[in-house]
Amino acid sequence: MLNGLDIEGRTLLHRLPVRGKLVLLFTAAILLFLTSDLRILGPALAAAAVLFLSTGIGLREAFRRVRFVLFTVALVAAANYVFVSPREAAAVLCRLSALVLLAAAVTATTGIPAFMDEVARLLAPFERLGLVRAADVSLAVGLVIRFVPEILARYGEISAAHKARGLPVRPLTLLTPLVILTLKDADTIAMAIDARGFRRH
Amino acid sequence: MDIVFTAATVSYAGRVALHPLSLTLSERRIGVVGLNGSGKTTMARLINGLVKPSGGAVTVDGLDTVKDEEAARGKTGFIFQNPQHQMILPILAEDIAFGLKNRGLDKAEIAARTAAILERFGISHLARRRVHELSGGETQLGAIASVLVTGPKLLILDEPTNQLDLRNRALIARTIAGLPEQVLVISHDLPLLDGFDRVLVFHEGRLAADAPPAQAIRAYREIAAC
Amino acid sequence: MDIVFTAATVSYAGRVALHPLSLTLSERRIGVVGLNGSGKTTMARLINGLVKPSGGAVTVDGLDTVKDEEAARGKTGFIFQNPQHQMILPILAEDIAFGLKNRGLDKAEIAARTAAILERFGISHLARRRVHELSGGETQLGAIASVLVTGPKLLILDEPTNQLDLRNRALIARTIAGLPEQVLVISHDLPLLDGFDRVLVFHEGRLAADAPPAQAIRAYREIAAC
Amino acid sequence: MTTRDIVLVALFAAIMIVLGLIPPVTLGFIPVPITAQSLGPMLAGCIIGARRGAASMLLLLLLVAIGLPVLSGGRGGLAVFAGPTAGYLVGWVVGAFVTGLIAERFVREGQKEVLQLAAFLGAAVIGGILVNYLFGLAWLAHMSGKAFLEVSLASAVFLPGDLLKAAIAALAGRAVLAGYPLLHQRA
Ligand SMILES: Nc1ncnc2c1ncn2[C@@H]1O[C@H](COP(=O)(O)OP(=O)(O)OP(=O)(O)O)[C@@H](O)[C@H]1O
Ligand SMILES: Nc1ncnc2c1ncn2[C@@H]1O[C@H](COP(=O)(O)OP(=O)(O)OP(=O)(O)O)[C@@H](O)[C@H]1O
Ligand SMILES: O=C(O)CCCC[C@@H]1SC[C@@H]2NC(=O)N[C@@H]21
Ligand SMILES: [Mg+2]
Ligand SMILES: [Mg+2]
Repeated sequence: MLNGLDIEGRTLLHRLPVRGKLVLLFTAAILLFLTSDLRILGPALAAAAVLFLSTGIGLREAFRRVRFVLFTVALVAAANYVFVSPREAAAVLCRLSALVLLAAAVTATTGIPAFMDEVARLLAPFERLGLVRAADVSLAVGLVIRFVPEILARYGEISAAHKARGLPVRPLTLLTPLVILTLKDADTIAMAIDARGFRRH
Repeated sequence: MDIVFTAATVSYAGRVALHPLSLTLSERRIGVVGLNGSGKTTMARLINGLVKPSGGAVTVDGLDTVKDEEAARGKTGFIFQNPQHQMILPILAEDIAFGLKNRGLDKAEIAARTAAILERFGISHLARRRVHELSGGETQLGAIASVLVTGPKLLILDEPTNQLDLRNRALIARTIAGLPEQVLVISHDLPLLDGFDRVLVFHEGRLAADAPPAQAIRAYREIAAC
Repeated sequence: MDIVFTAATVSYAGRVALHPLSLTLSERRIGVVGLNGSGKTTMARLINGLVKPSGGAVTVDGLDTVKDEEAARGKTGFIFQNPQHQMILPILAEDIAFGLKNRGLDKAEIAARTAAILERFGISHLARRRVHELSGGETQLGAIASVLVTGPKLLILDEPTNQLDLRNRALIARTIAGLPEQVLVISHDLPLLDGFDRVLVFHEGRLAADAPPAQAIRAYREIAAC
Repeated sequence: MTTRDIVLVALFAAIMIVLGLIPPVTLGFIPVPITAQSLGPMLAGCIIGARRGAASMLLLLLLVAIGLPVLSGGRGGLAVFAGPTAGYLVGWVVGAFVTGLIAERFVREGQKEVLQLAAFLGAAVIGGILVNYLFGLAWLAHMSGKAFLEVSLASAVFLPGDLLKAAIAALAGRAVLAGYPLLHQRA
């Protein structure tokens, strides 16, 4: 989802400024929660899917990127099916899937730098009030996007290490080395940011 | 102990990393060399089942690494390219003991074995040190101890002297030479393989040479020069 | 460019990592060798202000690394022991461009400089590749490009050939030889320092030798053998 | 904040996102899911302390607000802040802060291991559960028009899971303190 991997292209979404895309995503996320009407949510989902595929990403890659979140969404919908009603379950499924696909479409057509620039611009008014340093927050946003896939890869490596040592793979014993190793990396990354002069003081 | 590859092959996401490999390894000291990305780590991970063959099979002491995964894995110990990744608990002695916990041993026995292995590698003074603050050479020794404590018959080391200075390289070389266990070493540090029984050279996912050290390293140098 | 250490010393949590060091470096090709933990990385990090001296001072081209931190740092580029950690953005060209962003250049200028540096290292074809999928040698070249694009006068490389095979080692050695910039290389890979102007040997936080390569490496071997 | 603080803040926001990939459990009688993400504020407080911990939660909320589906079950967008779980989201920020405050004050390096564990557990329970629930339940009662007591009773279902998470956070906090201490280097 947040793998921050935009794909090359000149499609409509690619050409739309980042702000436009964020406003789109932002309004969609509000509107989708205002209704439970399947006659609106159904088409909304279809539209989101079309938009995502229109980025030229290709079916296989498109599915690969969202399958995990969609799986979670399906579980949430299933719970609604059991506890609330089939109607509500369908509404939840459409609403959340549409949101996921829209967000995926935005990430697929927006490079991290563009994203960071927009966050910095978005926060500029708050900076003027002395509340935040926009450049720092935008750097942090870029770093979050960088860290997510790295944590997942690290997780894979550490569970391999457990197996190699004949140990059962348990979340708790995985968590500690995962945190310590990523913290160590974080230190080097922080140093690299300074060494490369990415922050102006 | 015999390690047998029977037309074993590995693909990652459709790209072949290891072409069908058939090979029997039974020597006591086996080296593996080759360019970056030539498939060395992939081949070694097949042996302890961390990577599953996309085709063919690998057996260790007669045990299939897929069907008898756990039993086969118990025969081998693996030291990662970055051994810090395999230290699971923060204090060295805790980490070594952790490997023994699931084996139904009592506390006294675990403590005794931990102390013995630290003694064997001459690192008893590091027992209470933080794993992530050990120097490069100390980390390697600690990782080897934490793996050998469970009694594997074969030890696989993936580039064990990468970050090490001349003195630590000599230390690891001596340590390896002194191990009674069977050893397989992947390395870009060619002097480490002096005196080995057999050296495999990989190139683009294929076994390109298989000979005694001097001859194999010559073949590797030729590949690198192209 | 002159790098001047004046009784510069570094302690971490009370333990001395670098004893008072006084030294002027002005050669074009400077090597640094020594045992693990002897203070090489610490000394190099002093030069670009990543580590602050606990006592004494370090100046780069006349600029103090503490008082004129930013200006002094702008004179040097640093390639880390594991260069993957210094690639901040996921696409190589984006990462390179990111370094230019804070310098008030306009978009066209940034794009032009990025293209030029990729061209200079013959890696234009890697521009849109994911940083974390590059091979070891490609990652090193990309990191060097991303640092040199901002125009430092001195490039510091901390063990640049650690994980590399023979072919990539030769590539990095050729690349370094061809750089017009002043270069300081820390390395356990001794052949890399052939032809350097001056090699420093560190031992237990002190400068133990300071000589041309052959002589310095002999001194290092003696230290390692004790 | 130093560069290192910024990186740590980003790292824990990323950890929250990864925790969000674990499927939540939705319940019939309360519109709030059981989610692995409630572990995040406790972990952040125990490992990087009050200020940085709270900042990492704020950063996550910024990503939510932009519309990215970073909450469990792939949710995101401003609408969430008007939904039944909004109180908990604020609770995460304050909860991480309180957890961090208590941990910073009462955990010492060189203390006995059990004492450290107890202090971390206390911090996680007070910050990550008590404070978090206070915000979450107040908002939920306000939203649903039910009495505070009623929603409190219903939300007792979260307690076993959250106690387990507090224990995990305490163990991880003590392990990181032993292996790579950061807590007392203040932001
Ligand atoms: N998990 C993975 N997913 C996808 N591709 C992979 C994965 N692991 C390895 N590869 C690819 O498989 C090929 C062989 O990799 P391998 O790690 O076995 O090489 P190696 O010989 O150990 O190289 P090095 O000397 O750099 O360690 C490479 O092209 C590598 O990029
Ligand atoms: N951040 C730190 N905190 C505490 N001690 C440190 C820190 N960085 C380095 N040291 C210690 O300072 C000493 C010198 O370390 P340094 O990294 O400079 O050695 P090095 O010569 O680069 O070694 P290597 O060849 O292993 O890279 C070592 O004893 C090391 O443990
Ligand atoms: O995803 C959201 O919108 C917020 C969910 C909040 C869930 C709360 S946090 C405390 C309690 N423990 C849980 O497992 N769930 C609730
Ligand atoms: Mg390898
Ligand atoms: Mg070093």
